[in-house]
Amino acid sequence: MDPMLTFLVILIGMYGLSTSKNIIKSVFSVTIIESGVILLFLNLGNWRGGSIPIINGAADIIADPLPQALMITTIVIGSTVTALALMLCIKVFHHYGTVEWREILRRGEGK
Amino acid sequence: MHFIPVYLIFIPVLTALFLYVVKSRHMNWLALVAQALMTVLLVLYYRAFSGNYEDTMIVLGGWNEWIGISLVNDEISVSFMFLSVFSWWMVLIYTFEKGNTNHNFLFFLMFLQGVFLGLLQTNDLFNMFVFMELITILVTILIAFKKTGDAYRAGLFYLLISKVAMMMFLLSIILVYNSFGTINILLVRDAIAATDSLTVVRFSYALFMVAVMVKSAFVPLYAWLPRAHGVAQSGISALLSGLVVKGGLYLFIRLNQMYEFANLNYTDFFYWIGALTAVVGVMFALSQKDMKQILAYHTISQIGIVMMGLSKLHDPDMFIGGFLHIFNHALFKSLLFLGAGVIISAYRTKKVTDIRGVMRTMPFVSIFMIVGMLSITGAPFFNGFISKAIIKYGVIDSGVRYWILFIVNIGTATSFIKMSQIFFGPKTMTIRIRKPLKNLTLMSLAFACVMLGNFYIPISEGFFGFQVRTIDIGTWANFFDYFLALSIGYVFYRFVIAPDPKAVRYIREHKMTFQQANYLFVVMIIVLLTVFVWW
Amino acid sequence: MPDMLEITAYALQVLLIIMAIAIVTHKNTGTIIVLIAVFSLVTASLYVINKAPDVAIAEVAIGSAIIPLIYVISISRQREFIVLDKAMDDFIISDDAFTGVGYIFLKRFTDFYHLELNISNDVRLCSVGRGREQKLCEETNVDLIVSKDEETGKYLLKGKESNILMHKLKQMARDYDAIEVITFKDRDFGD
Amino acid sequence: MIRQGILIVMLLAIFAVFIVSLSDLDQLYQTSADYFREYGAEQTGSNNLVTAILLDYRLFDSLFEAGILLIAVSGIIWISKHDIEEKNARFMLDKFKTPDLFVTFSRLVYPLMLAFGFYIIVNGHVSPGGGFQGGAIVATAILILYYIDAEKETNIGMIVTVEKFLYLTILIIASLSIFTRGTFFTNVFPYDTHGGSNQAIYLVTLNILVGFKVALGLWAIFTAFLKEGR
Repeated sequence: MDPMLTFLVILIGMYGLSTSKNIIKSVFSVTIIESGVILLFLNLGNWRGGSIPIINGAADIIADPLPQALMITTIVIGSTVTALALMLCIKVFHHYGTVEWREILRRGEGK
Repeated sequence: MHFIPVYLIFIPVLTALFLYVVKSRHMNWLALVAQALMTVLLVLYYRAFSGNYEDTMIVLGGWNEWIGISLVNDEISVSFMFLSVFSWWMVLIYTFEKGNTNHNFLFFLMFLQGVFLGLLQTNDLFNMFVFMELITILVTILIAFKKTGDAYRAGLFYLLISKVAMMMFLLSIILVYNSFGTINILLVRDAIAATDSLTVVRFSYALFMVAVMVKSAFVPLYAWLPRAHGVAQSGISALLSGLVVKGGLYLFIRLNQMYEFANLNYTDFFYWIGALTAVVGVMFALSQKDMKQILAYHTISQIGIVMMGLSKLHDPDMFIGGFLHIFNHALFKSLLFLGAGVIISAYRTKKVTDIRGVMRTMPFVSIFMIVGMLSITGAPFFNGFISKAIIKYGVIDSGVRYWILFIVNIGTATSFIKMSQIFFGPKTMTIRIRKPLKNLTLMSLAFACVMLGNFYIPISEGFFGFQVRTIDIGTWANFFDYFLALSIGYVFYRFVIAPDPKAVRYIREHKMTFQQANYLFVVMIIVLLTVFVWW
Repeated sequence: MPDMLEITAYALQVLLIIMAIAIVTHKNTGTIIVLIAVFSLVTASLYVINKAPDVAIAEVAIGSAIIPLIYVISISRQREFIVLDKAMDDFIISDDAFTGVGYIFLKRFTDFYHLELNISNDVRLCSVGRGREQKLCEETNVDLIVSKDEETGKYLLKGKESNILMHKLKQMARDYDAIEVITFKDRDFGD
Repeated sequence: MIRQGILIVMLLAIFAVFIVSLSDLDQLYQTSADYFREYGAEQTGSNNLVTAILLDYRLFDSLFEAGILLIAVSGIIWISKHDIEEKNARFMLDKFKTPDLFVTFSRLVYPLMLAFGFYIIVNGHVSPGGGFQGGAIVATAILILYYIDAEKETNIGMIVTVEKFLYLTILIIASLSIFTRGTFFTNVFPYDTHGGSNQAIYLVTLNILVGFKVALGLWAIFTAFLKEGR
């Protein structure tokens, strides 16, 4: 398991954010960053190897359960943020007729 | 008694849920009752408060503190709690008559209060992250509450950029956790002291700081703030500008306490970031014509001033100056936003150039607004003066730093001279608008501004135990400085801003797009890494 | 056989990176949704390899079922142009089919922008009074309201000023005498 | 193009710093896995340590995690609804028809998914799973119902109100421990070293409540999306 490869996923997401021209793609990029962060935490939690964090009889080395619990929280948070962003996105489209950031942010300003 | 912090978090949350479930407009006074109860509890807590970490620490669930979540309070968080309860009082009273058919509004508002109080007290990094995300979502909803295109746009911008910032925050939590095996802030602080300042510690610090910089809108990551605060309802704008943005600054204080022993030389860097923020904020504010946009950009510039003070974490005078400015700014910015809300809803326009004759139409509102303007421009005997003066005395020896503060002062004066044009002119409105609750809010805020401007020493020392530098308020030099700033500001306004030259128009029409904001985000990470890792 | 697992893990991580690049650079949003669902499945299998079955279950349930559905709905809503037909005559529907002048005009318009034309003549929506038309436009997703001006006999197409499509529609409607495009100004006040 | 090039260079610089800090991390590396392995099952009565953390050690976080869902649901519904009295406007061109094969398949899968979801919720303390994950699976099962019958009417207000009540119940159950253990947000039943079957009752109850709450929340979210603009 290589944390470096996982970190690359985060960086790709950041690249996507800085280049994406429309809202939907920004939301996709945020999702990618989030998956990358989650995977990184789990990677590091299992860095020294181990078994699934469920105690069955003999206790041996286990993967760290704390990151796993935190990451479940993060997944739930991430999905709600995505849902909210997409709902706002629908509304923005019907107000401005486009999902391109540039057009949206320019409309109704600087007249 | 021991569990008052927990009650303070859950009373607003439960009230919010109750109001949502009941859905009756007759139950809205319950929010005020809950607020009163919280005030009482907070005062009780304050009386028993000793300022000692051991006494205030609550480990929820009674677990080992390496594992469990703990709540902890110090002077800073308790004074922040007083400020937030006060701010919520103001906003609740201000919006009370308007929002009373709408249980949704109170639901989000009260929930936000509980979450904000949680953020102030938590001693756990991940818990902090959860609260920050909750605040992000709640603030997005409150921004979009008006359901106009502008509001959706601003909400979406804020939501996405905050989400990215919080992801960096989480990344940093990962590094901290895997380095020290805990995410309890106080324990991490001790653990950092025991290690050398390794790259991983510095890297995590840089990532934390970039998240904080987005959340508290430092230049160049401020792009979300003017949009969000400019389009929200005035009550919400007041709350966001006055208090919720300070959540980021609070994180700054807390995280810097955590990295206190990491041998990071951040003082100068954040001082200059603060100075840049102050200057750029004022520059944009000068070019705006929309009343709420002006106020929103001034929030940025005032945050810069706060930052100039807070960055000197080891210099008690400067730090207290910055900290006091958080309070002062919360008071006068809420006052200005709420007053602007009254004026805007009466005149049905936000353009400063279109509003005239407010003094004759709404004399009370105008007086309170003028108090707010005197405070923000730093007139002696008003609260803005005190904190600005403390910061000014801290940097009086070094020329450039002092002059930057003076330039910001002139800019602020110019911008509010421009805004004060709304008071002059003939009476244009004939309808009398009776809003006793709104006037009451404005009056209490104005009163607080004046009180804090004159009796800041008894309030901050006797009440919160901060040692504040004594300032001679009524000296001629202060008046001279103030009037000098005002007159330069007037000249500047008359001959540069009022004719609306091309440069001013260009600045006004310059709006940062989302890609640019993210690009600057990456640039900022690199800058922070350069400063804190490679140096 | 620990090596086998390790090789799989590396392969999946490389796959993940390739998919992330594809998602970021791909133009077609429809393809991206499929990619993001698969991306989520790949991350879920990596979670299992990292000894985190709990997280994997959460990711599979949320990330590859509910979130893609929300994306699909959101994107399909962004491809439509909603028209409310209040005219109630042969402008849009003539002889119970979509052959009216207005329909052909609107169809040409939406085809040009690759949108889907969605026409409603819902009774409850159409009963909304003239004064509340702007509110209707702002609060619901209705992009365009078609109505007939009784005096001049012109067909009025009303939409939001802020909507970029309305500007295009205005340009296109210049050639038609019977059609007039009206835009609602943004209401610009604070509270 | 130049901007993108600089961007890539900057991202690679961040990557370089990360690699350096990873080697530091290798020296420092600490986790709390040992603590949980040693005491986790014994203290909380849950063999699944992730559930132990979610429902006991860090219950406070989980409460606000559920709270985020609650807020987001209310927010999405608030944004999506409007004052104009109209429920399901029929669109002339809105023909949505699921293929028959898919409907049959969905009918088969739906009860299985639902049962699987419940299994995961109830057994959260002994095997992988728990309230949040199981709730999401139940929500997915309900989602399949929409494929079977696209015209399904749902009372979204009802769902949201029930969700709020469930959240209130979760809050109350979570804070009951003040009476038995003298502290907030932990297991109601006092700490017992042998067996721990009492503690399991609490875990299962809380898992079920959280599961239903999450399922209702996600259900409300996608119903809001399906109804959006209709």
